[in-house]
Amino acid sequence: MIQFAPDHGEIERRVEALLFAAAGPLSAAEIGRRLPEGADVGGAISALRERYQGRGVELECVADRWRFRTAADLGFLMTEEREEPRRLSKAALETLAIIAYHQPCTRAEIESVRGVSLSRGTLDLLLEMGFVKLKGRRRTPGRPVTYATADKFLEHFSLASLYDLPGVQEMKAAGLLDLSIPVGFEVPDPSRAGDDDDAPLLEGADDAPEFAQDFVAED
Amino acid sequence: MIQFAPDHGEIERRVEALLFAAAGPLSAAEIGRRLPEGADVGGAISALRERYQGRGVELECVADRWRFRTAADLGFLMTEEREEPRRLSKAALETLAIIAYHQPCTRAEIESVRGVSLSRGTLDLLLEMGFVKLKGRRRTPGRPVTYATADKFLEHFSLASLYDLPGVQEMKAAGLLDLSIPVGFEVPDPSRAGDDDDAPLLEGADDAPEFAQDFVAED
Amino acid sequence: MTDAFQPNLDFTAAEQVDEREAFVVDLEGYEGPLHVLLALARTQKVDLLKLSITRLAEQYLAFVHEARRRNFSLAADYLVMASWLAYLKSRLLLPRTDKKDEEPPAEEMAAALAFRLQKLEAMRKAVETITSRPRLKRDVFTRGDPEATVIVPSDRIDASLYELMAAYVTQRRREGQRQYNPGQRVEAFGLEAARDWLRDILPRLEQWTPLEQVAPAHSGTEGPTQSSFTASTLSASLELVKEGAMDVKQAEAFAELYLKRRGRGQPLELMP
Repeated sequence: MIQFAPDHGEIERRVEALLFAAAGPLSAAEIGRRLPEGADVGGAISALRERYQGRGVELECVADRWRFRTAADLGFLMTEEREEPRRLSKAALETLAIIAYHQPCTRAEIESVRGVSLSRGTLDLLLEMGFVKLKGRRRTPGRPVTYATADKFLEHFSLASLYDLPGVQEMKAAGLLDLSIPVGFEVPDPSRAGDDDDAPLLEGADDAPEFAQDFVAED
Repeated sequence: MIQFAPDHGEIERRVEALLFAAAGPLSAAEIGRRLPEGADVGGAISALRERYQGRGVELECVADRWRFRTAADLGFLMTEEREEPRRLSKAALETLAIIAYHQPCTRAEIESVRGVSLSRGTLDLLLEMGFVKLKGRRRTPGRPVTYATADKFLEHFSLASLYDLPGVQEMKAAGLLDLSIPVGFEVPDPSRAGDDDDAPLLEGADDAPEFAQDFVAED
Repeated sequence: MTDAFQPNLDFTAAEQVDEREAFVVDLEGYEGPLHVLLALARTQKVDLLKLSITRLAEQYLAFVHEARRRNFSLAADYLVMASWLAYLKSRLLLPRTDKKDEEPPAEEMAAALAFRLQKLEAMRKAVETITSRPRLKRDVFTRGDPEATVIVPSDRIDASLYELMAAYVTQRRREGQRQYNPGQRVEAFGLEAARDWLRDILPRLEQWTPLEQVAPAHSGTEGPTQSSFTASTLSASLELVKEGAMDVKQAEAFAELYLKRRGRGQPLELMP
């Protein structure tokens, strides 16, 4: 580290790094404060300006402050629309989690676990992203639609099958269930959701095989 | 605006602008998608890397993606930008290293390398910080969950890929990254003793502290 | 045998001994028996694979002995390791019998222990090298002010399995708390029940009847509230209207709602 009498090149490097990392435009004085006494900030800025002239990134002056910005003619590169959200919202993640563990489940069931009603966009988003799919209809009054995870869900989370979803043991291991495990806390095993144990209820399932799987005896 | 057949220099400019403007590292594919068909992204990246070599800002590869960052020797200038790092305990760092070099590996394997059981909070801190992720399940009895490092780990420690982990080749050559315990080798593993029928042994040891002293005394 | 080493463990002696050779009994500094063994092995200053396991065992036993003498409450795993090492040492020292033994030769077990120490040592070194690398936001910094129209890597969604698990557990906890708290408990008149109720009294609804009279009456302090009875009855009745089993009418907004069974062949009544 060169601390004493850095030469022009070194000052230029430092100004470059400072301008790059700064959260906003910096004035020459602000830059100078972080450099050794007597450093030629103005000279460094001029040199940098020249160096970046015509590049993809340029040094520009706004209100006596300096900042790097992409060249004006390349603006068209930056206007790209987001194709997909980068982060799942909390609501979406929570909804996805419930569907993953309790599938197939209805909207009402998701809401009953979350304790709040589900906004329209949340499920749509998950469906659109391909994480969730419509599974069938519950054979209860109102015949509500049931949801389940789609293949893309497994792909995204690198799961070979639903059987690989972390269970209670892993939740404990990850410290998520440390202190107060709610009484009777159980995590359903979604890989068994498809078991056709309810044989007597299979009648009429020929035309709609999913219905039988989705059936939950409520009485 | 040059839209058709931009030359090398123009491609380089655009890549430079994209990387500068991006909030996170970009892969060559992600860059390429924003450039005209057939653009030589790799060539542009190499050229840029060379151009920025030794400057205050450098181009580096992390987790197979590219990003600009300030030169490592200028970190001392960024007093304002520095974030107080979350301090990782020795146990957490060791756990992180074991996962990094042995991934994917199970909790039991981590414990076996360290010879102690993982305390609560160690793994979940790493998971929460995004350095470590759940990877899948081992196809062995009990199907334990395996852990691996996440991209954020590579990004945080400026590693281009897992191959660039310091000393990984040497360790591999020396057989040090083998997780299989040598045949017939059994060091008592107290971390797992509680889970099975070895438990009485532990209780015995607690109740009768003379136990070890006897051996020492006989010496 | 232990003479050469024993003084180093002694606190009074440690003060006079060269710092590097002193091995102070401080359990806090160690994570577990393997970490102690590694620290001890380092004092032998040899390649870990050429380590003298017998000597290491002696050192460890002396360590445990000293720790106990100083009233440290030793964790069980330290003691288990002590007994195992004592056993291993005795097997290494005893002449080998050719008797068919179920256990592997002591030399193999010793080599395996040395291997384990080597492995732990390698990880220790790895921690040092990794943490000495330029670290983000400590040594290197990315763009402080990315452009307003940020390029978002579009093929990635940031959601890890851990986050999924965490999200799930948080909600289930919340759910548990909700159900556990009797004060917040709201018992509702189920739609199901409302539908059954309506079907039961439907034959009697020959005249326009106000909703309030159709809905079950709230009794006592138990059970759903009157508003729940009313709301569920309304919802259920709308379903029956849709099915064509009954009619509903209301003169204006917020006015009384009237329900009536739909008679066969009767034309839909217009609102008054």
